[in-house]
Amino acid sequence: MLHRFANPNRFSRLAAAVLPWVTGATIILFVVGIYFALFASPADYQQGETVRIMYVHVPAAWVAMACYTFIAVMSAVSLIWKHPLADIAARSAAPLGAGFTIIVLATGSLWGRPTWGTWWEWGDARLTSVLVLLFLYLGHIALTHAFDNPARGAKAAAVLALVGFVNIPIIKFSVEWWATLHQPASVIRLDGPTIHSSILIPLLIMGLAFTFYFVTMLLVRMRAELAARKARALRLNAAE
Amino acid sequence: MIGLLLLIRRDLKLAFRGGTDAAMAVVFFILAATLFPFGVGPDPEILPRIGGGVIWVVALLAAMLSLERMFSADYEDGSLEQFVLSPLPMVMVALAKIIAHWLTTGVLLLVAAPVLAVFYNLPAAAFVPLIVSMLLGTPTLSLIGAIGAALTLGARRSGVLISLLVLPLYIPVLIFGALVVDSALAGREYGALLMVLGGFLLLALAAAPWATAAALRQAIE
Amino acid sequence: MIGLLLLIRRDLKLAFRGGTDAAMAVVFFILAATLFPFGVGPDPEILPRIGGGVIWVVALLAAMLSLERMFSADYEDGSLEQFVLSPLPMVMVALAKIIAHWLTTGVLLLVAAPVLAVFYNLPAAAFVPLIVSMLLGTPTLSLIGAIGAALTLGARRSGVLISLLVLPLYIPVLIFGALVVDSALAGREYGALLMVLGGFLLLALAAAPWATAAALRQAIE
Amino acid sequence: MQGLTVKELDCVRGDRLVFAGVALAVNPGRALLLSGANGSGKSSLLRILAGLLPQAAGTLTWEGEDIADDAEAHRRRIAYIGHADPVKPGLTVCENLEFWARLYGLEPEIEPALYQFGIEALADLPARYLSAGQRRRLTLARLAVGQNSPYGPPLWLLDEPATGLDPSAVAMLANSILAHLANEGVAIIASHGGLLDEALGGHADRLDLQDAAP
Amino acid sequence: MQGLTVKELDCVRGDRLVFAGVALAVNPGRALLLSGANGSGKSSLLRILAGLLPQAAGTLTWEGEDIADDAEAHRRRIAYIGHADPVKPGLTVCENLEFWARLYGLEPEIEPALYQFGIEALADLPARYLSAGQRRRLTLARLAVGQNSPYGPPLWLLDEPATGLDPSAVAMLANSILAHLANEGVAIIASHGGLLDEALGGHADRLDLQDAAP
Ligand code: HEM
Ligand SMILES: Nc1ncnc2c1ncn2[C@@H]1O[C@H](COP(=O)(O)OP(=O)(O)OP(=O)(O)O)[C@@H](O)[C@H]1O
Ligand SMILES: Nc1ncnc2c1ncn2[C@@H]1O[C@H](COP(=O)(O)OP(=O)(O)OP(=O)(O)O)[C@@H](O)[C@H]1O
Ligand SMILES: [Mg+2]
Ligand SMILES: [Mg+2]
Repeated sequence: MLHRFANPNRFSRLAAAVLPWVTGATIILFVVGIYFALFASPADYQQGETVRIMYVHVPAAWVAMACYTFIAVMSAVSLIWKHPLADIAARSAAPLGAGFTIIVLATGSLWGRPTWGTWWEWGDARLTSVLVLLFLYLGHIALTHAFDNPARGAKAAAVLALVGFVNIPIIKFSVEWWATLHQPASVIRLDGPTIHSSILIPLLIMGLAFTFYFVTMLLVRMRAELAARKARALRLNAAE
Repeated sequence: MIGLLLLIRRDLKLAFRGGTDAAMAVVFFILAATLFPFGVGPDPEILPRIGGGVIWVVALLAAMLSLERMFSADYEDGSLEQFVLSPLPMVMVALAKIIAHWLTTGVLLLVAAPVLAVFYNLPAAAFVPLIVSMLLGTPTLSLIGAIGAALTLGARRSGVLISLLVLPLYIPVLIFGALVVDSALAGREYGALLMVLGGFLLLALAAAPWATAAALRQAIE
Repeated sequence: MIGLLLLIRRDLKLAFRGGTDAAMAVVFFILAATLFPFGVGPDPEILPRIGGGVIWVVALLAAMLSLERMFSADYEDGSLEQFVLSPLPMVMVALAKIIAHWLTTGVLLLVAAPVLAVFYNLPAAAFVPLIVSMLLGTPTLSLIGAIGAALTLGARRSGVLISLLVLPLYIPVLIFGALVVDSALAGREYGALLMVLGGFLLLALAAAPWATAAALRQAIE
Repeated sequence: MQGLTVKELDCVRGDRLVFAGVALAVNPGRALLLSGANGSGKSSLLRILAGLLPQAAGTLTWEGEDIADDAEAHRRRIAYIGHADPVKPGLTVCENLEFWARLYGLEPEIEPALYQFGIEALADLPARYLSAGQRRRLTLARLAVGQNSPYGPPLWLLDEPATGLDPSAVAMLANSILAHLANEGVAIIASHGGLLDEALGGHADRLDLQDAAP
Repeated sequence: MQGLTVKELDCVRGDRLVFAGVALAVNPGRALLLSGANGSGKSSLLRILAGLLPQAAGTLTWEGEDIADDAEAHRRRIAYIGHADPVKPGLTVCENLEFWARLYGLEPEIEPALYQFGIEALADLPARYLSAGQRRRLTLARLAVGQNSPYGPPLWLLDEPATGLDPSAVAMLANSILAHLANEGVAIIASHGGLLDEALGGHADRLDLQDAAP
């Protein structure tokens, strides 16, 4: 099953077929989500309109963590089964994840200014672990490109991704393990969400929108990567 | 097991004969820590306040600086390939290198730390917490650092890359290490913080040798 | 003259292709400066007070770290002997290496410094003095450092030796550099301090290339 | 099937096909001399045989078993000497040799090995003072340490071992190799011709990698 | 007196007398092949001739003048190739060669030099991918760049230049040396025998440093 889609050519064709649909879904979800987030949801009684930052901040945080998890899984696949597509998936996803992490950090500190009275809090475990996540992404990207032999870069980056995975549970649970400024989880938790549905629904829609955007971009980048690889192989064979 | 000891002994011998730089880390540690008062100004009020933090930061930088040398000499002269072919499992090779690194940096830093503490006018109450936190923290630095050093072998710009990969992972150790000293100074309980440092150490001990070994095996082509 | 430019160009090319470590110094600079708040604690009162000093100390450490690489690759692969035999006088070789070192560390540090200043919440009034003092100070660091790097070529423990030789000579630069920032913050006159830094630079410029060239010639046997 | 057999071996380095379809079989007691122009892939082939470099295609078998099945066992049968000398300048000649001997679990009889390569007088000199040829001799002396023990690895992979050696040292090397072959060992040696090839004479087959160029 | 003359040369390295009383004279158009066991001091002698190592005793003259009188002028007459390859892995083959050519003030005609050592196909490859022999060829190609210009240095000092070269590359090197000799150049070459010695044949004299061992 896995191997049917894992053939690069078949993957390319499949991705081409899926791409228009996910692109469309992304656009629709964003339109609906932004409408809800900006107009059809209530302002917070304490925080006022700044609460709307949440509709970017929280989905970006979810996708940033999910993306790292995805990379870690792909890295395991690549190291154990040595599958070339897994490498390509991992290296295509890393810059996206870095982007989402930057969004989390930026929106978080924008939001922190009015609510906590500070842009950044050095001792806070949640903020620190997210910063570490950004560095892990950057390290992953740098390592992928640091070798003349791309295969070696992919393997090294895969080891890093697996090592860095310890950070994900730390991000997730830091708010519970240590007393921090940041609020604890209210959506993704074992006993079900604890926030009101007028906030929850737009949040979930935005979450879906971000996820579809991630998938779209991932497919685009993977196809570009495969095409570049093919072109290089052709050029090298021509040079023989 | 014999192989492990053998390799550690060789590395120590090389370090103390000066092939690599055993004293480098300590000298850097001491000199860098001495520089701060020159830069910051010798304000008797500020120095003790930042002392614990500065000592920890500088220890971390010192440990990091010696990382690049950890495997590179063996990589370049072909010793690493011979390790791969030797009967000693790569995990043991990695572990031996890590232990040797710790013995030649971490331990020396531990010895130097009290001197610097005096230098920064740290109150006596902070000494034991400083040493204990470094005792728990420095092996973690060597363990995490080994992964970075092995991953970047043969990379372009390996020096920068190591810093980029390793420093972020050092941050938690630094935060808790410095917190221990701070809490001690403020008269707060710091046992729980030491537990966290111990937890980091166990985690690193469980993962780092394997990750390092995997990275070393890939470095050889 | 052509030889000088040629050598500088080669070193820059190598640096930016990653043979040696151009970005290393800056990355170290930024990461190390970022670490301090973790260690010292984010006291909004302390950070700006120590900011200028920390930036200067870290810049100095960054410049020092890249010294060891300044000649060692050329020494080991036999390029240095070829330089000695080439028509380019050794003083010019030394000068070219120094300029290349400054371009790949000092200049990058200058660019990064304002970012760190923001980071430490330094008041805007301190920016210009910080930059100007670093503009005058960092070339001196490269010049002095080159002597140390050349003297320790092929020595055992060259890393430690360089630090020991060079750091004491760096201290005056550090003191005056940090004083400039401090004076600016306190609203005092700092023109005279800049003159002193300029004096150091001229002195180093007059002596360092010759001393380095002499040391390089001896390194070859 | 005895000894080492290789079938349909391809080697790719950095996207470039270096050689394709290499086949060879070496029986116990025989040596194989690899020749070929610079860059034809001799070093790459030896590294593949040592398991240090993955092949792009092809199978390697030892005594009929695929070596990929038990990489651990394969490692134990190999003594590999590359282009570089894994010699630490800070250790003496004796310490250098002893370290490798012990690491490979060989009863360290250092003295005879030093004699065998004519560097006994240098035993206590730090290796940093060795000349190029003396350093190469020290690297090679490792072969002699394990040679007469039952644990000595049966497969020698030597990459231009005679580089920098004077004629008398080449003769010492040839003697070591011949003794190894007499012990039913296998040796695969990259070389550009010269005294060593002549000394091995009838004990060696030849393979020219030029013929396998794509 | 033409060419290079050396009288009563002693060499001490780290307290040890390596050789003593070496005398030699090489006329323009002639080569001198240095032989001797590993550690007999061939490399040391070449470094002394290049002015890279001080002699313990003895005089060196070029065209009758003591070379110590004008070290600057002596430097300009020398092309020295040591054991190590001064090749930067990060630069391409072409860039590496060009740098040395320009630094020595030679009109850089890179292409023909690459051809002369058979590495023209590798011109744009980063040098890190070169095999051992290819890297040696690149080092040697420097000799070819200056060879036909009037500024080309007349005194070549080559330390085991044929290390790692395949037979065709040795022939290329021999051709370069012969062309240099035909230009009234002088070449002093350390070697352990082999194809290069044969190819230089009647154009070369021999000196065995073993005879100068103390
Ligand atoms: C730079 C600073 C910040 C960073 C790095 C950050 C990071 C994160 C991350 C990683 C999550 C996802 C947690 C999870 O799914 O379990 C999250 C969720 C969230 N953040 Fe932040 N945050 C920052 C600042 C803020 C601020 C200032 C606020 C508001 C006062 C805030 C409010 C929230 C909320 C409400 C959630 C959703 C929690 C949930 O319901 O699960 N964050 N943040
Ligand atoms: N720095 C040094 N200190 C002490 N002894 C040295 C030093 N350098 C070299 N020697 C010794 O000097 C002798 C001459 O070395 P040299 O490199 O000249 O030999 P060589 O004839 O070139 O040998 P090879 O054929 O191995 O290249 C050697 O015995 C060596 O051990
Ligand atoms: N990492 C690499 N990436 C790309 N190409 C490489 C790499 N390593 C080696 N090569 C190329 O592979 C080819 C084979 O190299 P190899 O070292 O096996 O040759 P060799 O036969 O041992 O040559 P020599 O006689 O010079 O030692 C060479 O042409 C070299 O340029
Ligand atoms: Mg080879
Ligand atoms: Mg020699």
